[in-house]
Amino acid sequence: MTALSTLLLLSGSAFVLIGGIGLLRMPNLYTRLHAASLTDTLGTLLILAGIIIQAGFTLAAIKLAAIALFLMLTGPTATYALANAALLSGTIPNARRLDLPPK
Amino acid sequence: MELLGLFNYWVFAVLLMVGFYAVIAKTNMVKKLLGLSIFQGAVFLLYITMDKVDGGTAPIIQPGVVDAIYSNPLPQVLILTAIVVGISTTALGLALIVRIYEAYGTIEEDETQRLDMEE
Amino acid sequence: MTVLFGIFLLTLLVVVAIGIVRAENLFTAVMLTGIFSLLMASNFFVLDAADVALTEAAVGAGISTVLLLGGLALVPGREGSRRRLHGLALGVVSVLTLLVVYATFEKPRLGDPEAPVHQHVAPWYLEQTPVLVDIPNVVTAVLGTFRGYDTLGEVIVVFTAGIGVLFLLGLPGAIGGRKTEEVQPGNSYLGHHLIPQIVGTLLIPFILLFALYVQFHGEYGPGGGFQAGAIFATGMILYSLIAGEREALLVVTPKVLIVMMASGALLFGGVGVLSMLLGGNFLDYNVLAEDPVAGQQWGILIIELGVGITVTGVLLAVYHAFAARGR
Amino acid sequence: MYTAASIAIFITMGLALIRALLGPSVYDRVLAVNMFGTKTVLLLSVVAFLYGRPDFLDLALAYALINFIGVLAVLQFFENRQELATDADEDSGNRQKSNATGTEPAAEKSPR
Repeated sequence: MTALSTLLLLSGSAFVLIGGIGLLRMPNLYTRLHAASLTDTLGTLLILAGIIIQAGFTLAAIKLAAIALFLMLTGPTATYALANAALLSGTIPNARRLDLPPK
Repeated sequence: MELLGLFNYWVFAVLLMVGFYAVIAKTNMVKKLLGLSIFQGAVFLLYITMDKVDGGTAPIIQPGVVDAIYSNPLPQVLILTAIVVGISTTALGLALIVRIYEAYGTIEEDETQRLDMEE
Repeated sequence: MTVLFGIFLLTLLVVVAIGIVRAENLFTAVMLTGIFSLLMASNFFVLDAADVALTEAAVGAGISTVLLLGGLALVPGREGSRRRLHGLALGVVSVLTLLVVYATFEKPRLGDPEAPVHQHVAPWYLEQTPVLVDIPNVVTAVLGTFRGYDTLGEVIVVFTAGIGVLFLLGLPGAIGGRKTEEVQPGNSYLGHHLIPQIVGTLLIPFILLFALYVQFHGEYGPGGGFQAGAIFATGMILYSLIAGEREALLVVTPKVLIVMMASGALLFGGVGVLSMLLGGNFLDYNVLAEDPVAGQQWGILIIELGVGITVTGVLLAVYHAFAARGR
Repeated sequence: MYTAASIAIFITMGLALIRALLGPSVYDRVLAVNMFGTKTVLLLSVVAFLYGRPDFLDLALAYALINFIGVLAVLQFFENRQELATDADEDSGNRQKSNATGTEPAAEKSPR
């Protein structure tokens, strides 16, 4: 049981860290959004699941589950709204700045 | 290690003065207001730093735990109310800035002073 | 380990503060203020001040960003004169920083149990709260009864600041000439975006429920009227963002908000007067029930409710004052 | 174990902060602030267990509920104030240079 929660916590931490690096290193807004939002949801879920296993069946576990639920609702929504607003404001996904070979 | 125990106070000093710099050197009034709220945050930090006791925990008495060490509740009470008062007074300052903008057409302090002199 | 956590968070705090002062775009400064508040709350939590951290969370995460944006929507968003570093001010500030740092060498180090601040009334509060009030949260006990005058004063200050904002900006339907019907209906941005709208609508009941939990659980865990008021106001602001300014003003009308602002503070003061009428001192809750301890608990419950009502009323009214002025 | 997780979260907070300071567009900053918010929720949950006081999860719950409103308010705000969102790119070279000095302390001190 402890091994499982350790595994969850560590993998969650790894995802969180990857998301942070992606947010900083990616070349433009949409790639940054991509890096940040996906790892954000997964890393959060894994870490919270790891803590829930440690907490056992208590009030704390229910609160953690509620936190996970709310983050799962709001995180992707915020990303969607952000990407949408950026697109409408005229920020165009730009392939050239990704250093892809020109077609 | 002994000196690291004073780190919080140093950060308090730096934050206080960063906020103070914004208040005295920036001409933009919104910036001055944000500087004031940094200043305010520094004071909050000073008080909350003082409440910490080694090995202690927040002053909410746990049932069945004897001899627990609790941090000092008094600074916490003072700052708890001060935070809500702080946001209300910030809103008041912001309302004043909005009215100044409507009257002068600018929120730069040097320009409002110039407009006052011209009258 | 905790010390290192604290040091890291504090370093970030300084970086953010400098970032706020340097930012030319005022909007950027407001965004960084949001991060400043998050870092502040984490710091408070690491320093064992759960109640304060909850207050900072309730105020800093929603209300303060929304209010600053509401104000910024009415004024220019950039700093006008791009003056470089102000030499004289920088000199004054540097000298003062060094002076304050010099003064800190006399201070007791972080967490010193022998520090003077822990010797005076604090041990008495911690010892006597279980005896005199019998609630677990000592912070709430000190806030409600031992320092009740102070809290009453703070509530009056919040009320006064709210009145000031309303007199400066007006509130359609209550203060100033505008009627609620003149506010532009509907919502420009979220009206076209179904997903944020639905998710926001789903969240509102949970936020209001959580506010009630914080309000009435404040004697047992972190929480109380100040935090609950801020969270409740945030929930209603979310409704206003989703449904539109005019629609929100029709749900909780401005007149109701004004009554809430006043009645919470009056409820607080009324408890004080009631305890005087029953033969005690002002805000002496012992006389409110047969048993002094039960009287204290009743007193705290009622005054926290008063605080919650006033804070909700003031923050919501202030938000509407800013939001309705632009429409 | 909680310590390892909190260190990962701390580093991510630092990275998000650098992105918030660098920009360059306003949406990058909003994204960074949003990420900083979720990381704070995680940090508060982990530290609550690290301290052995799980009753303090209320704080994390408060952030999980409220943080979303900031993003919505920002997007609403930009509906009317497009000029603030876009002109950050005009002087982005200048801006990045001026901000780079502002972020040096973070890069310098975060490994400690």
